[in-house]
Parts: sequence; structure tokens; C-alpha cells
Amino acid sequence: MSVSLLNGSGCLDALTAPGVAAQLDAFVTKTITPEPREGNPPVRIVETEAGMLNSIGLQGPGIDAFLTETLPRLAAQHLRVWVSVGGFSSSDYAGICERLEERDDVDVVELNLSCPNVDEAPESAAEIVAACRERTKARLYAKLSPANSDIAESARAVVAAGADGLTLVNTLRGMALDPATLKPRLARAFGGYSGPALKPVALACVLACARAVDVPIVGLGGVQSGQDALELIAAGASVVSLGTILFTDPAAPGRIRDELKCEATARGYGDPLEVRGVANG
Amino acid sequence: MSVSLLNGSGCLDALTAPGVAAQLDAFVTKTITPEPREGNPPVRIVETEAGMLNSIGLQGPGIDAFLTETLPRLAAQHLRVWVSVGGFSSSDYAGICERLEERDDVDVVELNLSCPNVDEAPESAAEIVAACRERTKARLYAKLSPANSDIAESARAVVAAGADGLTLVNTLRGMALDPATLKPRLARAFGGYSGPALKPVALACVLACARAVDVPIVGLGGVQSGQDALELIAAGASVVSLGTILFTDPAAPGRIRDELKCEATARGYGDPLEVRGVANG
Amino acid sequence: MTGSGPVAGATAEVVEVTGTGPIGPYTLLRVAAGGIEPGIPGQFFMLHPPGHVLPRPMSLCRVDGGELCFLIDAIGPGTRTLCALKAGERLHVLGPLGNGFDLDVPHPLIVGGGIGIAPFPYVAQVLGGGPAILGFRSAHHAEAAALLPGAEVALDPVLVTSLLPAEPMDVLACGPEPMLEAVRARAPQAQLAWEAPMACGYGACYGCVVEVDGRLQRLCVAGPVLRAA
Amino acid sequence: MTGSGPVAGATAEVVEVTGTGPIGPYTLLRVAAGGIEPGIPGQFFMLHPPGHVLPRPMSLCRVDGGELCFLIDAIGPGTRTLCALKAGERLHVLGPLGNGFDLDVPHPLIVGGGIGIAPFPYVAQVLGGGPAILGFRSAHHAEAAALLPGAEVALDPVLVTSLLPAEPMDVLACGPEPMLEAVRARAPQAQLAWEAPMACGYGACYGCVVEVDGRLQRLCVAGPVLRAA
Ligand SMILES: Cc1cc2nc3c(=O)[nH]c(=O)nc-3n(C[C@H](O)[C@H](O)[C@H](O)COP(=O)(O)OP(=O)(O)OC[C@H]3O[C@@H](n4cnc5c(N)ncnc54)[C@H](O)[C@@H]3O)c2cc1C
Ligand SMILES: Cc1cc2nc3c(=O)[nH]c(=O)nc-3n(C[C@H](O)[C@H](O)[C@H](O)COP(=O)(O)OP(=O)(O)OC[C@H]3O[C@@H](n4cnc5c(N)ncnc54)[C@H](O)[C@@H]3O)c2cc1C
Ligand SMILES: Cc1cc2nc3c(=O)[nH]c(=O)nc-3n(C[C@H](O)[C@H](O)[C@H](O)COP(=O)(O)O)c2cc1C
Ligand SMILES: Cc1cc2nc3c(=O)[nH]c(=O)nc-3n(C[C@H](O)[C@H](O)[C@H](O)COP(=O)(O)O)c2cc1C
Ligand code: FES
Ligand code: FES
Repeated sequence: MSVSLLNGSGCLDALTAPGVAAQLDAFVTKTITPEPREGNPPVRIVETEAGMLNSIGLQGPGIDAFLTETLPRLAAQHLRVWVSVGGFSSSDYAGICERLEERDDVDVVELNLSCPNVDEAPESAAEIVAACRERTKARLYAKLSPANSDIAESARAVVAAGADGLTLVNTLRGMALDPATLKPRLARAFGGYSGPALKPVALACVLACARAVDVPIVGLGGVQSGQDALELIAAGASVVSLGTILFTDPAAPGRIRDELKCEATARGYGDPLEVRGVANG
Repeated sequence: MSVSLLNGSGCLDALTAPGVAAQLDAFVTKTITPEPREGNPPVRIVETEAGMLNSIGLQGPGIDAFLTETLPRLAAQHLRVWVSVGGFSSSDYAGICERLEERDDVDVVELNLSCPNVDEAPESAAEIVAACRERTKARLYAKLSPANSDIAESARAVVAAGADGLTLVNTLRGMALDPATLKPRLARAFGGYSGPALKPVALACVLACARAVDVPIVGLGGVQSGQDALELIAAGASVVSLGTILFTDPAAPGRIRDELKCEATARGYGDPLEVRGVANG
Repeated sequence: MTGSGPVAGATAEVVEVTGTGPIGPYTLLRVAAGGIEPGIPGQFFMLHPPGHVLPRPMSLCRVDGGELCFLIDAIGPGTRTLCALKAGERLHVLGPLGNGFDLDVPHPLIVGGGIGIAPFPYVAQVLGGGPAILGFRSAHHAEAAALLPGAEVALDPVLVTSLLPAEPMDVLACGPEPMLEAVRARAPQAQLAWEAPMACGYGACYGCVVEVDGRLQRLCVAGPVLRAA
Repeated sequence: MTGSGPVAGATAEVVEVTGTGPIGPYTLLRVAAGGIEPGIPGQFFMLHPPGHVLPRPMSLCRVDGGELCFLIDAIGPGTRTLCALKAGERLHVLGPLGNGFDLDVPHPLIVGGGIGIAPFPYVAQVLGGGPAILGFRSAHHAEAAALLPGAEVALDPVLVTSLLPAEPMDVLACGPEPMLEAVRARAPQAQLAWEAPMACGYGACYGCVVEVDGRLQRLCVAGPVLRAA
């Protein structure tokens, strides 16, 4: 078993790009909410110097249509499916977990505890995880925000509450202004900051959490190459996700899988997974 | 009165580079702690794709030597002085504030509530501000971390506790690995992430806080040009600080002051300060 | 208005980047097609300006023996980087993407405004000519009309819509939003090529949504060419 | 070992960047001096590789009629960018910085290891010649000895310290840390030019600290040239 490559939630639609999803070890859905959502008004994306901002705002069909329409079509593509779950209260999250519990075509439930584009649930990440844990036996991954003064502490709390793994990291909150008018470029002013600029932050979060808890970690944030992926593994991840890079290079999963293998071999490792935790110590 | 330009704390030593400090409207000291500190072991700095990491670890003379040696030499340079204060408990901070209270050569006391390179005080930012407020009548600025899930809420809390202004933002926590060995490049693994990559985060924090509180804001994070400075002002800052840019360009304060004036004029403003808050609304 | 297929990317070599001479302020970026299919006129490609985080959507302007040509208006950092490429440099090209024009119509009429001329030289190549009306901001901009020989040209303040013929035609339009809205009002059967900021161009990011039939839909998947009504 | 003054920066034009021909794997970057003072041998300049966030410290290698020459070993992203500069491109240069060699000594002896040869051609220019011992990893690297005509050359596994003369000399040394430590042990009066990663080069960042006299001091201010004992 080697390193698995996934997509970051919200960075791929397997239904419109099946060939891209087919390169992945599992497909992560865009975050699903209890009700259908239109998402935020456009402009929703803008490029910055070493990253991008998005303010999609969780556009999606809601859990009902997801179960009846989306999930069967994903299953037909023979994809392993991770379902990303969002909401505005712990009962939103727990309710979706309960609905997913009936399905055997869901591999992992990833709790998006950290979307910078919608108002947050008033409960803590650990409270939401605990509420979900009561309602499902599925594997639960907690996706944490890097905008956290002590992410290791949050990691301990969500693992204590029942998370089986961590996904690190979601976007930071950022803003960009139009150079001429000095007005925000995004209709909602704020957006989630992703891409290469996020990589040092993701690496720090993965190492800090790998030291704090003993669960599998999905590393993501600014991965563009096999070298970047290998660094996240060295920091403690055992799975790597690709986000923003998919927008410039839909062939990235295959390319990065190859590069990862080469980079590991060049350093004398038989398999990229052997690199796990090398940065620690 | 126009926009003042300062240096970010820890990004300039006025004693070794008086000509650089002389270009500024006020000089901000490196964070002063109660006792002398050696700081962290080297390697302490590393460049990343669009930023840098530092793990200086508050190397400094401590408050006693600062008062007897450093401050008189700064005064002899006719600099307006902002003293950055740090510590490991609210009584550390308050104790330094009390010592500074005797001095009339200190313009502003900036409380560094957010250094990613030392263990944090266990109290909240607001508790530290409140403890300092009790001990000094000096103008108190609270310097906040962007690693915060709700910085507007922190801003409200520190202002309610008596802060006269905000400094936004300090560095994020980041890490970089040696590409060959996959070990951390910094001796302490983690460092504070600054430079251009931080700019979208700083802009978002300044706008969020400008909407939440009505106190002066010092904006900093990734400023490289007059355009960048103007954007922070549009987001709500009335003072702009220069950090990482000083390392490549010690003439940046003069250059950016000129550029700021030109950029404002080109957009029909008589003075850069008129741009304040334009991004809001 | 069809064309969706697998998402195909390739690294292409720049053959030449022309200056601003005979085509107004625009730049013609010519890249070696290699194995890249030109697709259907009105489809677009994502061109990745080296050093940038995101690619930029561009209509295919013309196909010249083994070359794909893009007509670019340098309005910001990404388009400026694309226009500054030199012969021999390489860039990543993804496409063809989205849904192009349905050219199987009895009376095609090309209507372009400004840089909205971009997809039409290729349209004309496929149609083998046909009537065209182009609007430009200035005589300098109108030099680009040379890319579509025989086109009728309107200069500001004359609007292209004022030159639309009385008899109903199958309008194929691309240009600034106000122009497309005006065309839509006049010609409900028109096929309109819209723009929106895009991050991926293939349905992955949900960044490019526009309101279609009362819902926010991804322009890169549902368009960029949409029926007026 | 003096030289601190105001921090002076300038944008300088690249005159030429030589290949790897006669100087081993190293590259000689030659920039127009303009108004930049060369300073004292052993002082350094911060060269800003375009597109990077931080400048890189480089010893001045040689002064040739209106040109400042830097000898660069491309070991990472910043030095690779510097070595890839083309004639006519511009870069930001800050300096001279720090404390150089005190050349007012009776019996100067140059001792360099690898890229540590960099400051010595300028030392020899100022001294008007003098004895030199250089150590290199390979014959290819040793081609760089051509920059210091008359120097004695040791190739690995022979160490430069084994070539140090018995009589006491005023050693001026630059090279890898183990070499400097070995020289320090043999010649307590030696002047050693150290290296440390630097962000600013002028005392602003506290990034470049090394232990001097039992305390962590900024190498860019206290050095880079320090007395061995
Ligand atoms: C399907 C499609 C086909 C296109 N074909 C062409 C073409 O053939 N030739 C050509 O020159 N341009 C074309 N464009 C527009 C082009 O993609 C944008 O001009 C480009 O992305 C701008 O990037 P930039 O970095 O230069 O400017 P930015 O800094 O991204 O933008 C500068 C200004 O333009 C606005 N803007 C940016 N992107 C768009 C967009 N896609 N639509 C509307 N406004 C935008 C921004 O809000 C900003 O005000 C097309 C767009 C689409 C969606
Ligand atoms: C005063 C001074 C003078 C110098 N003069 C020269 C010179 O004339 N010619 C020359 O080629 N080099 C010189 N150097 C070294 C040069 O500055 C570094 O090689 C360069 O900064 C590396 O940058 P990079 O981005 O290429 O590599 P990086 O990615 O920064 O580094 C690659 C590897 O080298 C290590 N490293 C980086 N910088 C230094 C450093 N300053 N000291 C020790 N190890 C480091 C890193 O830890 C890493 O392992 C000098 C250094 C100093 C302090
Ligand atoms: C356009 C876009 C949409 C996103 N939508 C979601 C989402 O719905 N749920 C979620 O958990 N993360 C979402 N993310 C965050 C990514 O999954 C990922 O955590 C982040 O982009 C960092 O990775 P990257 O730097 O590789 O892009 C989104 C990111 C982008 C760029
Ligand atoms: C080398 C270095 C040292 C710093 N030391 C301090 C410090 O002592 N106290 C403090 O409040 N901030 C410190 N900072 C943070 C800066 O003041 C500033 O908040 C940050 O660098 C963001 O601005 P920039 O992107 O312009 O550099 C330091 C930053 C750097 C790069
Ligand atoms: S551009 Fe990404 S979904 Fe349309
Ligand atoms: S390099 Fe910044 S203090 Fe020495």
C-alpha cells in the first residue's frame, strides 16, 4: 500500500471530469449541506501573487439530491467516494452523517469544520465531531482550518471526540482588491486562500498535528509537484490531496504520482510512504 | 497629516541602520521581554516561494538594558519610538508597561500578543491588554495574529479591554523542509511566515477589524510597493508598516512613501489617507 | 453548441507573438498545435501564463496549418504575461473546452465587439466566409477587423446593433456584456458567447457561474455559447 | 576589519555572466559598478535574485575597470537565478556590508577552500599579489584557481591546512566551516571569513547569528571576517 492521492473537496467535479477523477485513489465530493445552496454571487475567484481566493460558498444540491442523483452516478464511475459534509450547527452535520450511514458506497465522511466562506457553526469542532460520532460508524475525518492559534490542541480535541483521521488544511481567509478601484475583487470581499502560498502553513500544521495525535493525516495545501507531496508525507501525512493545481493541470494526479515515486527512489526509499514522519525528530 | 510609515517590529535595528530608521515616521523596536533572551538557535531564516520564515525567538536585551542602554541611544537619534512588548504571562506584559510608564520618550506601546516563535502566554489577548491598561496611560496597540478563526471578535475584545489601536498582522506559523534531506530547514522547525504571501491575509484581517472596531489600525503584511500600502489603507489602515521588504530594499520607506503619493494622486485623491476604508461598502 | 469531451492538456511551443501593428492594441499568440484538436469555433482553451497560479480562458481565433492562434487583449497580469511570451517558450494549453457555436444554421451573421472578434476568424474559416458586423472603440482598435476580411465596421458611438439587418438572421455574437444584452433584445435566436472569470475551465471549481434559466450555472460547462432566449 | 557605513543600495546592470569554462563549476557574474563602492576585501554585498523574496550575500571577488565581479556557486534556487541572469538585465545590489579583512598585516597568506576562493582575487588586487593556498574537491573545481595566479593548490584528500607553512603567517581564510575550524586550531591570529544564512545583511533581522565570544551575535554586523581567537 502506497500513498493515496485524492482531490481537495470543492476542487473537482467527477461528473463533469470523469477522466481526472479516474486518476485518483478516491474522489472527495464538494461539501454537501442539508439544503440545496446557490452559493455566493460572482465574482467568486481571483488570482493572487502565489495563490488564489475563492468564495464559492458551498454551492450544491443538498443531501437529498446528493443521495438520489449524485451518489449513484459516482458509484457508476467505480470511484471510491469520500463525502465532505458541512452545515451550520452540529445537528446539521450529524443529520447528514445519519443519512449517509445507510449507504455502503461511501468510504469516508470528511467533516468540513472550517469553510471560510460561510458563517461557522457556533459549536466547536470537537462538539461537531462528537455529535457525528454518535450517529455513524463510518470513518470520520475532521478537516481543520489553519487559522488556529493551536492546531495541535484542536487535533487532540477532535480525535478525543471520535475522529478517525484529520484532513489538513482548509484555506485561510484572504482578500484582494482591484488595483484601480480599490474595491474587493470578490463579490463577498473575503475568500478562501489556497495554492502555493499555503504550502508552508500546511506543512507546519501537518507536523504539529502528527506530533500531537496518532491518526492518519490527509495533507493538502499548495501541492504542485511530487516534491511538495513528499514534503507533506515527511511532515506526517499518509494521504495527499490536490486542490488548486487541478485547475492548471488536470493531469496532475498521474504526474504527481510518478514524480512522487521518482523523488522517493532518488532518496533511497522503496516507497513514498516510507518517508512518512522523516521531518519529525 | 498623511499616512505614517513604520517598520514591523523585529524587521529593523535603528542602531545599526540609522539611515533606514530616519526614513520612517516612527521606529518600532524589536519585541522587548522582561529578561534578556538569546533567542532560538540558528538556522533562523529561510526563504519560501512567496515569503520567508523566521524563528528568531525574541532575541533581545531584556527591559532593564533596553531602558538604560537602547532607549537613550534611540532618543539621541531623534526617533519617535514605539516599544513592542512581549512576555509569557499578563504580569510580564504589565510589568514592562509599568517600567515604560516612567518614560516620556515612548510614543506607543505595542503589545505583541502573537509571536509564533515562543510559547504563548496562557491568558487571552484581552486579558493581557486589560492587565496592561491598569498599569499605564500610554497609548496601547494590540498586535494580533492572523491565525485566528474570528479576528474581528478578538479585535472587539482587546478594544473593550482598553487597546487604543490595532496592529495587523503578525506572521502565520509555517515550516519549510530541506528538499534533499526532508528535515526542517529551521533549527526549531516552525517559523513565522511573512512577505508577499501574507498580503491577502493581512488585507482580510484589516477589513474585518475595521468593520468591527473604531480605532486606528496599523496595517502590515507583504507590503512591497506603494500600491500594496494603498490597498491596506483602502481596507482600513491609517498607518502602514514595512517588514520583509526592508531586507531586500532598505530604501523602501522613502520609495513607498513616494509611490503611495503617486498612486493616490493617479486615482484623484489629494492624500493617501483619503483612501482609508474605500474597500469597505 | 456541442463539444464537451475529455479534458485534454498539452504543453505547446510558442511559434510567434505578433506586435500591435496591423491588429490594433491586440496581440496574436501563435502556438504549435502538436496533437491539440482545434475543436468547434466558440469553444475555448485555458492558456497557462508561466509563473501564474491560474490559467486564462481564450477563444481559439484562427487555425493556420499546424498552428493555433489566439487574439489577446492585454488587460491584466495574466494576459500581459501571455502577450510577453517569446517564440520557443512553452506554455500549458488545455482544451478545447465548453460548447461552441452551432454553425449548422441557415443565415449565419457574425456580430463582434472589441476583443469579442476573437472567435470569429475561426468561425469564418469553418463557414467559408459570411457576413460580419464588428464594433470597435476607436479606429486603432478597428485595425483588428483585418482578421475578418469583408466585415462591416462600426466605430463608437455607432453601435453594432444599429447595423443589424431588418430580416431575421442567425446571429453569432461575442463582445462586452452590454452588447450581448442589446443583441439578445433584438435577436432572441442569437447564440451569444459570454465571459466570466474562470479558474479551471472544465467544471471543477464552480468559479465561473452565471445566471442561466434562473439558476447559477457554470459557464465553462453550460457555455460559453448560450442561446439568447 | 572595518567597513561599516550607511546601508547603500543600487540597481546595477549585468555586464556578462560567464559560463563554466575556465573556472570549474562556478559562474562569474559581472555587473556595472555605477556608483557602488567596492569596499574593503572580505566585505560582502547582498544581491537580489529577481523574483525572490530575499537577497543573497556574496563576497566581492574582483574589481575590473568599472565592473564588480562575483564568483557564484549555484547550490540552490537563489544562486541558480543569479547565475541565469543575462547581460543587460538588472538586479538590486546592497553594500558593501560588514567587516572585511585587515590587510595591514606583515605576512599575509591567503587560504581558501572551494567557493571560499571568492573574496581573494580582490584581496590579491589590493595587496598586489602574495602567497595563496587553495583547496578544492576535484580538478574540475580547481580550475577556479586560475582566478588567483600563482596559488598553490591542494586537491582532496589533501587538506589546505597540511600545506600551511611552519613559520607564523597572517592567515586570511575563507572556506567551509571544517576548514575554518582547522585553520583556527593552527593559526590563532588568523582572520576567518564565515558564512551564515542571511536575510538582510545589515543587522535588521537577527537571522544570521553565530556564536562569537560565547554569545549569539549577528555575523553581518560583527563579521563576516572574525579573528580566530
Ligand atoms: C470563454 C472565454 C473566452 C475568452 N476569450 C478571450 C480571447 O480570445 N481574448 C482575450 O483577450 N480575452 C478572452 N477572454 C477574457 C480573458 O480570459 C480575460 O481577459 C483574462 O482572463 C484576464 O486575465 P488577466 O490576468 O490579464 O486580468 P485580471 O487581472 O484577471 O483581470 C483584469 C480585469 O478584467 C476582469 N476580468 C478578468 N477575467 C475576466 C473574464 N474572464 N471575463 C470578464 N472579465 C474578466 C477582472 O475582473 C479585472 O477587472 C475570454 C474569457 C472567457 C471566459
Ligand atoms: C558573507 C557571505 C559571503 C558569501 N559569499 C559567497 C560568494 O562569494 N559566492 C558564493 O557562491 N556564495 C557565497 N556565500 C554563500 C551564499 O550566500 C549562499 O550559497 C546562498 O545564499 C544560497 O542561496 P540559494 O538560494 O542558492 O540556496 P539555499 O536554498 O538558500 O541554500 C541551499 C543550501 O545551502 C545552505 N545555505 C544557504 N545559505 C547559506 C549560507 N549563507 N551559509 C551556509 N549555508 C547556506 C542551506 O541551508 C541549504 O542547505 C556567501 C555567504 C555569506 C554569508
Ligand atoms: C474553488 C475551491 C473550492 C473549495 N471548496 C471546498 C469545499 O467545498 N469544502 C472544503 O472542505 N474545502 C474546499 N476547498 C478547499 C480545498 O479542499 C483545499 O483544502 C484548499 O484549497 C487547499 O489546498 P490547495 O492549496 O491544494 O488548493 C475549496 C478550494 C477551492 C480552491
Ligand atoms: C525576522 C523577523 C523578525 C520579527 N520579529 C518580530 C518581533 O520581535 N515582534 C513582532 O511583533 N513581530 C515580529 N515580526 C513580524 C513583523 O513585525 C511583521 O508583523 C510580519 O513580518 C509581517 O509583515 P511583512 O510581511 O511585511 O514582513 C518579525 C518578522 C520578521 C520577518
Ligand atoms: S471555470 Fe471552474 S467551474 Fe467553470
Ligand atoms: S542578516 Fe539580518 S541581521 Fe544579519
